[in-house]
Amino acid sequence: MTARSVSITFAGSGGAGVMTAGNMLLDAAGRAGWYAYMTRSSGAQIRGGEAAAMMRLSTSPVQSHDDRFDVLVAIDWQNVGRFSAEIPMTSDGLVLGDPDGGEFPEQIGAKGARRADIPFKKMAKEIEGGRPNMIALGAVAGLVGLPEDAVLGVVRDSLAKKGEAARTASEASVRAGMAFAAGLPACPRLAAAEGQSERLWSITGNEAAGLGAVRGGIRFVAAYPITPGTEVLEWLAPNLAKLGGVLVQAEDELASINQIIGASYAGVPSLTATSGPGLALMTESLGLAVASETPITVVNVMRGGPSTGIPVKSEQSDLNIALYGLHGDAPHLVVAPNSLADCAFSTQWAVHLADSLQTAAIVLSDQSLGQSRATIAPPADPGFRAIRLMPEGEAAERYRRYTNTASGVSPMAVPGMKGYQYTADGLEHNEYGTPSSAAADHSAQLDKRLRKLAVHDYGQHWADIEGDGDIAVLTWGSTTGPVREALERFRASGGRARLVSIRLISPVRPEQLAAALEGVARVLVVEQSHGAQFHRYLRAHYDLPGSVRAFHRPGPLPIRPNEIFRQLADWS
Amino acid sequence: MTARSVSITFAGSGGAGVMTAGNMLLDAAGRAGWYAYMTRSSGAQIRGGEAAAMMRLSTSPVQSHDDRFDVLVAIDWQNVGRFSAEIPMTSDGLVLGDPDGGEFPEQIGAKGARRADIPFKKMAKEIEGGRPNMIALGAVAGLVGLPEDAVLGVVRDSLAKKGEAARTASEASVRAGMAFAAGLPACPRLAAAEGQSERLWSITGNEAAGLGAVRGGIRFVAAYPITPGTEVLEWLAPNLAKLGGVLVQAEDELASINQIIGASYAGVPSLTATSGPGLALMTESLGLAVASETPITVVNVMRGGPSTGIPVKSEQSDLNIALYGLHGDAPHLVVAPNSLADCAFSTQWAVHLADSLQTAAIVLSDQSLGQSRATIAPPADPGFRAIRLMPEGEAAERYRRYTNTASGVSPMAVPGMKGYQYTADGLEHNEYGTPSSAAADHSAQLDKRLRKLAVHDYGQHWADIEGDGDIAVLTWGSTTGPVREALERFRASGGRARLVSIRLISPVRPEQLAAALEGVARVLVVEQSHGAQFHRYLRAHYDLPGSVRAFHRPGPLPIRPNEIFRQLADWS
Amino acid sequence: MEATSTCPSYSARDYKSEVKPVWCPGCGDYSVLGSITKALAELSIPPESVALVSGIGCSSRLPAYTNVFGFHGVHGRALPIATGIKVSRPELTVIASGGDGDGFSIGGNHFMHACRRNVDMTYIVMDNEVYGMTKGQASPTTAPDWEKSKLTPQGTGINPFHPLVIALAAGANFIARGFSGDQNGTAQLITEAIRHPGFSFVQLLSPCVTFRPEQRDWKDMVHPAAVDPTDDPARAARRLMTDDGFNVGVLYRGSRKPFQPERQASVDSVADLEKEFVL
Amino acid sequence: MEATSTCPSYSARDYKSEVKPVWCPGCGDYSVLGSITKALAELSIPPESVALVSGIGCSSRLPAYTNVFGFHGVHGRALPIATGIKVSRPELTVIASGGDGDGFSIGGNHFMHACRRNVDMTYIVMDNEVYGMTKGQASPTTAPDWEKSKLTPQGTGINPFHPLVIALAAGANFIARGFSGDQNGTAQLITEAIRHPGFSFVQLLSPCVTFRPEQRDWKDMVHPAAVDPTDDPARAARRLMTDDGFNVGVLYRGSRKPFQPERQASVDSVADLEKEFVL
Ligand SMILES: Cc1ncc(C[n+]2csc(CCOP(=O)(O)OP(=O)(O)O)c2C)c(N)n1
Ligand SMILES: Cc1ncc(C[n+]2csc(CCOP(=O)(O)OP(=O)(O)O)c2C)c(N)n1
Ligand code: SF4
Ligand code: SF4
Ligand SMILES: [Mg+2]
Ligand SMILES: [Mg+2]
Repeated sequence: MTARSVSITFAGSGGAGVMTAGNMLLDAAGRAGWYAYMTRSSGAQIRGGEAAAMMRLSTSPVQSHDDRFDVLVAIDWQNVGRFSAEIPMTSDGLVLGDPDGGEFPEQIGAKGARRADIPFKKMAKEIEGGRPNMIALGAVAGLVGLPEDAVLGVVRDSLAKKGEAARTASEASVRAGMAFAAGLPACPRLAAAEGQSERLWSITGNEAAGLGAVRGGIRFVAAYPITPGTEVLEWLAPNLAKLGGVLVQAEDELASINQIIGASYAGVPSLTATSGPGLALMTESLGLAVASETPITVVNVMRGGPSTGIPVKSEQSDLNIALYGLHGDAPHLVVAPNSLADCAFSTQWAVHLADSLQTAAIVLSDQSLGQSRATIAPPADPGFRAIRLMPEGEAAERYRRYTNTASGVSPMAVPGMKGYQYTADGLEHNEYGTPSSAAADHSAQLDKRLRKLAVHDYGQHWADIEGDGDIAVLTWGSTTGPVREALERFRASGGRARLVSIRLISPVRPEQLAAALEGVARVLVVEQSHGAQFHRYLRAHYDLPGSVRAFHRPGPLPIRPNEIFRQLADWS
Repeated sequence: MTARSVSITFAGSGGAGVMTAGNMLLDAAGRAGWYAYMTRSSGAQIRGGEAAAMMRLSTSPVQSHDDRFDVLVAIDWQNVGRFSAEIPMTSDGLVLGDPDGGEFPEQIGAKGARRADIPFKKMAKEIEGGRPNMIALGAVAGLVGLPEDAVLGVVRDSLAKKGEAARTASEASVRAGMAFAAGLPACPRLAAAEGQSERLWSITGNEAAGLGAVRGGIRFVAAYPITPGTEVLEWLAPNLAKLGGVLVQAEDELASINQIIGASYAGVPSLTATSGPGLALMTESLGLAVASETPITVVNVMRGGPSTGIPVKSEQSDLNIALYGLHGDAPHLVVAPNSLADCAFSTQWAVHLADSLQTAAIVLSDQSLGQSRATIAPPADPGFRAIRLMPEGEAAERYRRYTNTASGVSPMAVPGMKGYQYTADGLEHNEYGTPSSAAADHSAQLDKRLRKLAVHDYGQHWADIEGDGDIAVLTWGSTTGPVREALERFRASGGRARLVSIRLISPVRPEQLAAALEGVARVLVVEQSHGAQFHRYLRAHYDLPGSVRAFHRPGPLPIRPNEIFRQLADWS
Repeated sequence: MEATSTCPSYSARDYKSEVKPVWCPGCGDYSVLGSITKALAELSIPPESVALVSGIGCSSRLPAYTNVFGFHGVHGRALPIATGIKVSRPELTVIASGGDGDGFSIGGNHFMHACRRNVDMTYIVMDNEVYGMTKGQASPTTAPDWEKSKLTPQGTGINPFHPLVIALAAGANFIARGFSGDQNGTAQLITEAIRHPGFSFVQLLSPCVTFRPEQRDWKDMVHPAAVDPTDDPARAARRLMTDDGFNVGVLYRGSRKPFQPERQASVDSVADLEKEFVL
Repeated sequence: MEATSTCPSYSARDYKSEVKPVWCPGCGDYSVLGSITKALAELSIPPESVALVSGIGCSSRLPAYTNVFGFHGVHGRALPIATGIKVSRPELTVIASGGDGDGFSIGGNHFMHACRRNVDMTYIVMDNEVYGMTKGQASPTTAPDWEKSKLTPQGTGINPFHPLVIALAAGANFIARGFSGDQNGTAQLITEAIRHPGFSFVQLLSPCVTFRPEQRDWKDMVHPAAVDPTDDPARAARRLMTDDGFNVGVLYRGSRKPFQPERQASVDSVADLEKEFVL
């Protein structure tokens, strides 16, 4: 039984080394030329509680989970039951555990999957310094058919600094696990890796966002930590320094957003990253960036809401605040990566757009993109840079910072440019920037700020469009992965359908979407929010053709391909 | 020439006493049984610059401006030109000014109105302690036919404390103005006042909101000043004290919103008032009120946006942030007063709903409602009170603060209730309030928080519906006044049309609106925002029948009845 | 300060809930929970008369572990919530608690203004010189050369925040420092803080064993304050500005009148207020 | 601190714009504008090398009246904007300015943390003990018994905020007080503040003639500081905590190193960074 994709969960109590095993499996798969994807889950405890590494290995690129897991391997059973809802399995599945690993959780038993024992503890005792998690790694590698070389290579590299003894013990543990696997009930083995010319990358979505930021030219970052946005900042801290840039830890989000407004005003492309509660604190100053036309980028990594909500889980429920959370009429950019790897592209593009259009850009990532890790083909630099239109030559007359150009974009001077001094203002102003409450100035500046976003040529990047047929699935962000997979199955089952995943959420692109949906009779809208925020947004701004259905539900559980497939299959 | 409504502007430089004249005219009209409405405008200077009092006197209730002014009286011409755009006039209009009052502004001349001189300075010199603004008051009173008694009565009462001499001088000035008016070109005189049994009130929208708050039971207010919301707070400060309540001035809006959350948690109905920038700072904690189910009311008096925008002018552009500005799925109440007097009703109702439904309510008023003054028939107390569902009897088992009732409303204990201790939480939680990231708890609590708003019976108050016919004008808030007036004219010209002014903006009432629009073939949506926020909101949540047109434009100029009338008349 | 004479007596356990803390084994906050419940028992305040408010952070999880009325608000805003409670219900005993990040970074403004406003409540900060909850970033009290945070791998390079000095400069009415490892001593400080009228601030050194394991050594570094608490702010300032940060005990006792808006004895009806509008 | 030797020389007028101030006649802020432009002329800093940032309030309107690069931000956030500018463009001369409400009420947290962070910039607060722009409410520096605000008709009942004491406690590197009525003296203070490395704080008593007409009397109340500025924080604390609020001059000069993240001399390419991802 070979498969093109196999899904495995490692689980166990705090200290069992679940994440290490998962990370090594991912790296080993990547080195063997397979694609791998991993999310993590942990208990309520701050640190050191039970944990689960949910993995998917595949012969083709993969950045989201399957419907169910083929293998669950528990290093012990301590509290592993709490992950049950996150580990769907069928009777085909295989549950592996240590008979000495504590009481077997009912909820896991209820799945009706096949069971087999691995005596991790006992086996580990038999090896000097033997480690149960490495035995588990070996067992899984053996089950799915990962080459021993790849696994041992990763083990050796990871433990390089831990010394000879640790390395030998781990190697022996992995080998023991692999040997043991031979006697285990069969589970799907991965088909041979498709030849990869390049070496794959192992990266998280948050790291990818950081990479996109520096590729785009970000050289100043202000930071206030918040789960799950922190790692964007943590990746940037040392890397910005290497590029001659700077990261400042701020006292709060009010400070961080205003620091980046200041740095950008001074001419340095600037960014911060946050999550819902932090974004909420930033909206007043996002409006300042819009009104003063100061480019900034805010990466918002969404988590479960409202309020403090569910910080460690994913949801697409900050769409409303990202689109509409600013007071007054404050048009700005909202860009949403629709895969882990796309966090790099979308962030870079947003940085480029923010500077090109002199406004605020919000990048709407989410926990499931940001905190997941995958092996991916190295993403080429698409070349987008933060480049501003600046005034040229000597200032002849008094500088009109907010001159009402046809494009809506006005040349922006930065401190140091002699003769171009002006005062940026969040008060409504005339072309010079002088405060004005005149109706003519207000409407001219409102028009200009709207126009510059509307008339810009965003090329093909506003959405990812795939397939054809008179059914379309409209989605955005992280649900794109499962939608894509559902559509593959739908097509395999004889259906025809399109995928439209909108990357440029704001400004809206009604003509482009109409073209993308031409000939469509049914539209299925898919999103992960309780309030159907995306669907409401579509209704507000677009005319969707034919009959429209909305499939939406909140987190914390990811939306699975079969949920979407069923929507399509049942729609008759 | 008698009219049912006459519009007058007093204008002049700082210190000319323009506002005093306007206020006295308003009071005098009210005492004479007429209705009066007044807005004010001033120059860019912080204090003491040029000012204009825009008045409308009418035989029937009036709380918005007409298309044009019948009379402009300038005590001097210093900078009065800057108000030109705010004082539409036709050739029928009458411009009165002092030939010694400085250069006559071109923009005013361009209106082509009739002109006449009043030598204010000279006349004032002839009276011992004579005052130009009182002469202007007298002249206008004479022109429009206000009884001398009423004017002199107001003068006497207002100057009671200023001593005999001041009073006599002012009286003489008023009389001189009235005498002079006899020789002025005719202008529309007000028809006789319709018999008023009750004495009218003179009140601003912000005062009315304050009154609604205390009527509803508000006894704790936290305050951070901001134009144009400050006067709600300033009215409440001494009045709350008289009722045994408390107002605390907070260090910022983050503090004010959290102070009211605390006081409300402690059992005292609580409120704050702000404007756009302050509301933006409050959205994170509004989400806390929603998630922790702590009732609070925030009165947001809208001004021109985005960012600091145009603080002293009106706009309906905070609709988006009020509706969608909270991160996560955070259903809450948004209630919009649609007239100056309705600020009392709507605020009181919002306070009642917030406590009844244990959530956050935003009252969306605006500068044109809040800072205007009108004489109105005393509004009866509609009886809405902040009353909470509380647990009864002794706590038998562990208290479930967030118990999942059918109505979605759970009995809420307050500190002091023995056995009912619980911890309110903004983290997602189970019925006890204990943090939980389980999918079942998340979805149960999200459902409950949505359901309690959805199933509540809001009676007829969700909208004001008037008239019939197959045309409907859909609007909200302060634009309701001019829409109503446009519809009267439309009907007078033989048209038939309905007015639907939505007071309950959130939650949405799709069935009720569908019923209100039954048989409608054309819908005109009217609002004062650049981004057509109300129209987008309607599209998102309602199915509007027939063909739909949106008439929207930003502030600072108020939308006039004729703009709307033209939309209706031109729609063929 | 509640009347203690007529109250039934309570044990520390009466103030604890059934909810299991999410804290790491060995976290200093367990002991702080113990100290707070002991102090409340010592004062015999009925659990239903206590409101305990926090922000967000490991330490801010504390209220749910008690059996009093709790409020776990948003990050940095515990003090305004506590202020709203106390001003509107002066008869309650109000305590705010949380971490150094919550209180001194995002919540710094409320901290200053709460000291200044001097509402009669107690503010307990579990200071571990780190953001525990978000996995180990520098907080305002972190030493400038601590290089273990990924966000500031070279250290912050910034002078640490001196909470006690700021509290004094801003006008707090009672200032104490304690160490979580000394549960009884800390309970005593909290008891005194609650008893003292006005805004009482208690800084508790409470180790984060996960991200700052070296803080286990604090137990050997703390020492009782050498002198008695002063009520002279200027003298207290000099002392606090030069202390080593491990001086434990009550360090300042002021005598400012607490802020509590007076309520009128005779209360008007709303109808009375309406008279002002009548023309 | 900009190099002054090679620069052309400027007059105060070169730093003024054509925009007419919205201030009331007699407002103290006119004179502050004069002092700032004089200080810049004295230092001969090219106008295009200066960034002047403010929040919202009457006083915060100041940048537009100058001819330097200005930023009129939102209420309370001048300091973070100034921080972003200075840290990313260290060669600029950065000044933040605004009112007592902007800086000490809504902006209080940034004030403390800016003192602590000690970025090389100057913060000028025009203190009139009132919110001028919103028509006369009490600010943090307002006396507790000022009853002229409609919002607090009984007075605030709260101890006023002591900006200089807080600045010192938080770690400002230079602290001075001036009076707007003395334009030249104030210009001198601002000059010194700009020259001094690190975070310099200058409190300027600047009367609001409209809402606090009694502040016209300040001219008779101010007096030069009796002693020379100290560099000992503890001594400075004692002095500032006991001063009468009208002591004018440089009151504290610290010698802490300004915060300026070091930039690596040899800069990597983005492609270099990507290596860490390669399996
Ligand atoms: C507005 C907002 N910003 C950021 C966060 C993320 N956050 C949660 S706790 C915390 C810091 C907690 O540090 P501290 O108060 O010292 O508590 P500890 O965990 O150390 O006890 C942060 C930054 C948040 N929840 N909300
Ligand atoms: C977020 C926000 N809250 C409130 C306001 C309203 N506001 C504008 S200026 C101001 C106070 C100004 O006082 P201060 O800083 O002392 O300046 P002054 O006018 O006295 O010079 C306030 C409260 C605002 N613009 N933004
Ligand atoms: S991370 Fe640190 S502060 Fe948080 S629970 Fe663990 S030990 Fe305590
Ligand atoms: S209100 Fe006061 S602070 Fe504002 S401009 Fe007038 S005098 Fe100056
Ligand atoms: Mg901490
Ligand atoms: Mg002020």
